[in-house]
Amino acid sequence: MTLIRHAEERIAEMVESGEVGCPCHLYIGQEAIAAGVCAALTATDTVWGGHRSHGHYLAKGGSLAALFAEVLLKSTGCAGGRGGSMHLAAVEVGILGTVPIVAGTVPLAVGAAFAYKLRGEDTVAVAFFGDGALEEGHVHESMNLAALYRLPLVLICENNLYASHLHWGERRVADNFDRAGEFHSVPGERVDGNDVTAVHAAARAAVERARRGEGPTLIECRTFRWRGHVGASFDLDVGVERRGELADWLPRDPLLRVSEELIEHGVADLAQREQAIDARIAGAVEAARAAPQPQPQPEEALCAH
Amino acid sequence: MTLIRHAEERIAEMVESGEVGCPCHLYIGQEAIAAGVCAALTATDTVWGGHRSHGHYLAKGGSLAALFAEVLLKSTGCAGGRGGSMHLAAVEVGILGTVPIVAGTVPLAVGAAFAYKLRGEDTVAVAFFGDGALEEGHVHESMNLAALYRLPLVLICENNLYASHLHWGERRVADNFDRAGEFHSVPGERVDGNDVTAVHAAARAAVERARRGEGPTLIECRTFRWRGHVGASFDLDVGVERRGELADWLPRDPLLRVSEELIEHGVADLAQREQAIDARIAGAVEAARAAPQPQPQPEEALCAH
Amino acid sequence: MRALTYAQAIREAHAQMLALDARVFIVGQGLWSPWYAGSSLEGLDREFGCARVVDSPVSENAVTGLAVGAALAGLRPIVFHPRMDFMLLAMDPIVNQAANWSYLFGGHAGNQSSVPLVIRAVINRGGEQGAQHSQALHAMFMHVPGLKVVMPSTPADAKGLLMAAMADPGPVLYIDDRWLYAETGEVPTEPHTVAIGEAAVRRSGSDVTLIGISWMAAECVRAAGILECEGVDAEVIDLRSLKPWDKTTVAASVSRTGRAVVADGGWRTAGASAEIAAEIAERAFDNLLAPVARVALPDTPAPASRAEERAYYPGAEQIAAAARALLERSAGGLVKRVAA
Amino acid sequence: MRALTYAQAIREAHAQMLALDARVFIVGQGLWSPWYAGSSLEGLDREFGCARVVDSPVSENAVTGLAVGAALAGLRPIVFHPRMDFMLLAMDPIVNQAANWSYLFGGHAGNQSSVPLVIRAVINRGGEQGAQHSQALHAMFMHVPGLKVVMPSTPADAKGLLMAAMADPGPVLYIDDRWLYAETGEVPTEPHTVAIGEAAVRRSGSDVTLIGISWMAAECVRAAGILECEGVDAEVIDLRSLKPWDKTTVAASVSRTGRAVVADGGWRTAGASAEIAAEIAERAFDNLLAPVARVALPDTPAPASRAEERAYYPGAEQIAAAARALLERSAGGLVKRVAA
Ligand SMILES: Cc1ncc(C[n+]2csc(CCOP(=O)(O)OP(=O)(O)O)c2C)c(N)n1
Ligand SMILES: Cc1ncc(C[n+]2csc(CCOP(=O)(O)OP(=O)(O)O)c2C)c(N)n1
Ligand SMILES: [Mg+2]
Ligand SMILES: [Mg+2]
Repeated sequence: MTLIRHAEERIAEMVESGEVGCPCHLYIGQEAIAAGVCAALTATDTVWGGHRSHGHYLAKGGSLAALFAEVLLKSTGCAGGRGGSMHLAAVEVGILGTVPIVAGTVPLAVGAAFAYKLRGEDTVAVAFFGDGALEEGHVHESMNLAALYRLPLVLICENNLYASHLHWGERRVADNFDRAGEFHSVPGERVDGNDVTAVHAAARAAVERARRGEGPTLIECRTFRWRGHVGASFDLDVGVERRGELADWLPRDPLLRVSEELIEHGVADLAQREQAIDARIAGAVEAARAAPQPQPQPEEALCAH
Repeated sequence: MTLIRHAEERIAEMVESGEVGCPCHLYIGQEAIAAGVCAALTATDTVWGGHRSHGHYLAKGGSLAALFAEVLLKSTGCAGGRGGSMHLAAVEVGILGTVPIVAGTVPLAVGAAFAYKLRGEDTVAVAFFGDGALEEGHVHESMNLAALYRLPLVLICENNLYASHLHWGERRVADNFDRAGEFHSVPGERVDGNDVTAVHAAARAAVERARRGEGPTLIECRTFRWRGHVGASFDLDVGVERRGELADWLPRDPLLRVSEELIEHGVADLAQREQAIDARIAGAVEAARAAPQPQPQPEEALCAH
Repeated sequence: MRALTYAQAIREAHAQMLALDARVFIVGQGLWSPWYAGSSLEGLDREFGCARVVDSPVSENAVTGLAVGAALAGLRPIVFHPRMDFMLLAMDPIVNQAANWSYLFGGHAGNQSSVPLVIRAVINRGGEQGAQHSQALHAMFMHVPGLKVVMPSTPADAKGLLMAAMADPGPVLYIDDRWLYAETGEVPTEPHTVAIGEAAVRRSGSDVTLIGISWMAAECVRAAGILECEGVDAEVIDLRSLKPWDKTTVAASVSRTGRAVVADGGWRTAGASAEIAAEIAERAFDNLLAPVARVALPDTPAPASRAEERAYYPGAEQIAAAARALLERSAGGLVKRVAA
Repeated sequence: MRALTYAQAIREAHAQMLALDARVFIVGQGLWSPWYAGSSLEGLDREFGCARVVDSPVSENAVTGLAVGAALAGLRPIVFHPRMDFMLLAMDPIVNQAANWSYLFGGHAGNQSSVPLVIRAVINRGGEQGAQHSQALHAMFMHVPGLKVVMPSTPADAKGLLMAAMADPGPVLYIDDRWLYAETGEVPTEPHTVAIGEAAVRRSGSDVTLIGISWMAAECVRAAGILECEGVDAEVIDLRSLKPWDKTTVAASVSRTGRAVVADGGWRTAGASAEIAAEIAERAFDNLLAPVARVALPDTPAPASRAEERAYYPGAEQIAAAARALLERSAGGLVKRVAA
């Protein structure tokens, strides 16, 4: 979680300085979700994400250097510098892909789960998506398919209350996100998305259920993003004023809770650990800066697509 | 209801004889739904349907002659002979359109309801669709929009247990169709779709609720189609064998129940009334046969589209 | 008349239509925030109320269907898609429903089953956004009977074509390009319409005809400037409408110049440039001095990095180069084909 | 080799692929009933089990997305759309996702993020089904980089292109036409592939080249028969693959004959015929004796009545007429353009 936070704060600086040009949707404030869920997964389990997926990528074990390189559109990036922040993949550690079409990867995660089941593997697929994604009809289609075929799928709805500038109350009537799958027989649960222990416990139960062949589960993780919808600033960029809400959420910092617990448990070298993380980040940034840009391919090669 | 039944039996004969060439999806067995719902509507209220909409069209007051003409693709048809059985409209009596893309008109009905509300009218829009349509994601999107904007919309799910050859149990886990809108705050109710009184009562309540500005309601009308998914035959055409089920449903004939009640209430001229209906049908068929086909338009005129 | 930016012109058209006709409303994503639509819709919610300027859930299909149904029920909707890429989720209401509806129910535009709908889609690319946030898909819609497609390149046309789209009895797809939002130009103060289907000759010339669409029409004007310095006199036609498009004006020009470059911001294969090139080759057959040249995107998804973006998107330089190549190929000036 | 119908050949390809490769599965609507797919999938569920031959709910978008995800997870899916019209609901997984994916994640086909997917779509029209059940939308997909598109017209190709589509590392759209299902022809008994991107010359000739796609390729063969009786020697090219398409073979033929008719079962404007005509006009410019003729659907939705259907769908007669018109226009035989 600290890695995610610090890496993103570094990215935020690079966005503000203009060094990073691609659109970056920061995960700051939501780190407990990726961390808690991915800790419940094996290396072969797979995750799918969206536009706000730096956290998913790092929590699942994606290379830090390849993240910075991708955000800088370098050929050493995890998408070869052809995607940018919204397009992360690291197939070798089970990050099958994150793309910025809202809810676009949800049916794909269903397909991966379908593959695991057909092959008789006990691998689990995890779809991360936002509260806004539940407004896309194919998420409901997907839940029906997953339930009907009893697929090893875990649906993580990261409810940060907003879809870009619109609060959920401007987009739907009821605050019942955890029940989004009920009609399709996908059981749901709400957890405090800023409590990594709670997220982890719920994810572990859902993953185990999936591995037992009992089908998909939806977990609504209630959280809040600290920064704006896109970019580094604190949300003044989309014409909404969320200062009051943010003030309520800042004390619920998911990292703070963990640090407190760690200290309680006698872990004393927190500062040292943070320093090590920052050193890794600095190294990743340097490597990314030094890496070459992808070469514009001659049309011939591109046309092979 | 008798009109719908007899008209469709006539169409079935004309399909079997080859006189009708366009695909016809017969409503026989489901008549109580259209009749019960449309009896709860004013002339200005509007209905939207799908591929199996002869019943909706006639119950809402569509011209019998224009139906037969349309099925025979004549220029006097209710779609000018450019649509056929699956494309019925009669704007003057509030039939805004039926088309064969499953669930295609559900968002359109939402739009009509949106128009009535924006103009401050107390008109209600009704969307008829099948159990299969609930598998299309945009029906769920539509329910959310209708609930969010509190639109005067009534959603009639005609659950005849099958979507073409597939029983609902092959398409979803739970038999909870009446709760399809729950997540989106659309209240639902299940009624016996073969009981015109029950359908009518539920529809009236939903229509009144809509007129009061309280938003959309979903009514699941449980029923069974007697004929095959398409065409005149008794369901041997799509590779499924439903003889047993059909035997259970035949005694629950919606018309039989009504006749019995009418007789109980001392209405004695049933036979005479049926004769009058048959005479109207015969007249409509003759008129349709005599009518001209639409003229292939010169490309110029068509290109105006 | 006064100078407005392209984005301001779009906003003004919306505001005037909302003010003049109570049936008009806008629905789509991003209407209550400048984030999605730039300044092209700014403040309309405050001016006309959130009941008529409706920022919607992330439900492209049903929201577009809502607009189709509202049109059939007598309103005059504008459904807004802040990116064309997202509109792919709404192909059913656009193609299956809106485009077919009036034909299906009677076969003539202006009947009771017309769909008086404006679908507004924004091409929003560049800026390292990557392949899913870069697509210019106008050719797909140009192919669909029952739809009209307009793509303005100037502020005046941005306003005039939007108002014309609204006045049309059928569904019209109005496509604007974020790259044009800051362009300025004179725009009539009063409501005005630009006839759908009529191209504009932006510059008269005798050596070669440059035919551009939207952003690429602006690039054609720049290319003509480059060519002028080299002594080449280019005619520039801004197509403005893609369906129907102005075959007469284009064919007449090419018949005169004998050379044509078609410049389109979509992919080359089966793109708008193919249709235009094919039609020119047919109509100006006897007068063509060289094959019609097409300047379009390579047949690959969009890259993300700035360097690759620069290589990917052609502009005035590529158009000028294509024109030069045509002139070299047919250096001798006007040469008529000799028929037997 | 033995004679099979087109539908039987499709079924055989499916059966052999299911038998040979445990990663192969089919998902879509109508797999457990002959109603949707005719005999082209008949009995596969009984032969290979319902876990690998999956008849799906009416959820085009998510079902197609499922296939994309399964491909990325190592399976070899065939997602089946019994009508192209319905597939419009699946544009996001096809265009935004499958077509862009491998480029987005590395930029070269065959990388770990390739999508080895076959999307099978059926053109199913005629029979008074009306405009929403008649659309042939292949041109839309031909436009999309990252997708391949094949459209067989013979039983042998129906089998060979399906197996080639499956062997391809990227997403391939395979389009078959119900009007061809009863056509019979020799089909190799063993698994066989037909190279994607290679046209087939169905008949050699010297006066005019008829280029057809799918059903219209069969009509071109018939048109050549008609023309033969009139002393006209037509070459017939069956395009087979639409993307990539065989520009070399077509251009070489037209350069020889000097005349080309492009016959396509889609709408004319911005259709496949536009791309092919534009490319011919460019590549065979110096040898063309007359403008390339296009025989395609008029730019209107499909009508329903049998009489109007007959007028709407062109066939061998219209192709032959177009060829005759070309010959009249350039009656003097081969006339070379005189360059200055
Ligand atoms: C299909 C589609 N529609 C619209 C958008 C524009 N868009 C980008 S992010 C976003 C909001 C998503 O909200 P949510 O799912 O809650 O995720 P969050 O940003 O809160 O993490 C929208 C609407 C998109 N990318 N894709
Ligand atoms: C978008 C779309 N997908 C698939 C079809 C094919 N189709 C026609 S009717 C039908 C079944 C519909 O079932 P249901 O909604 O229950 O209506 P019913 O036929 O039972 O009245 C299907 C799948 C279609 N017409 N449209
Ligand atoms: Mg959110
Ligand atoms: Mg049904």
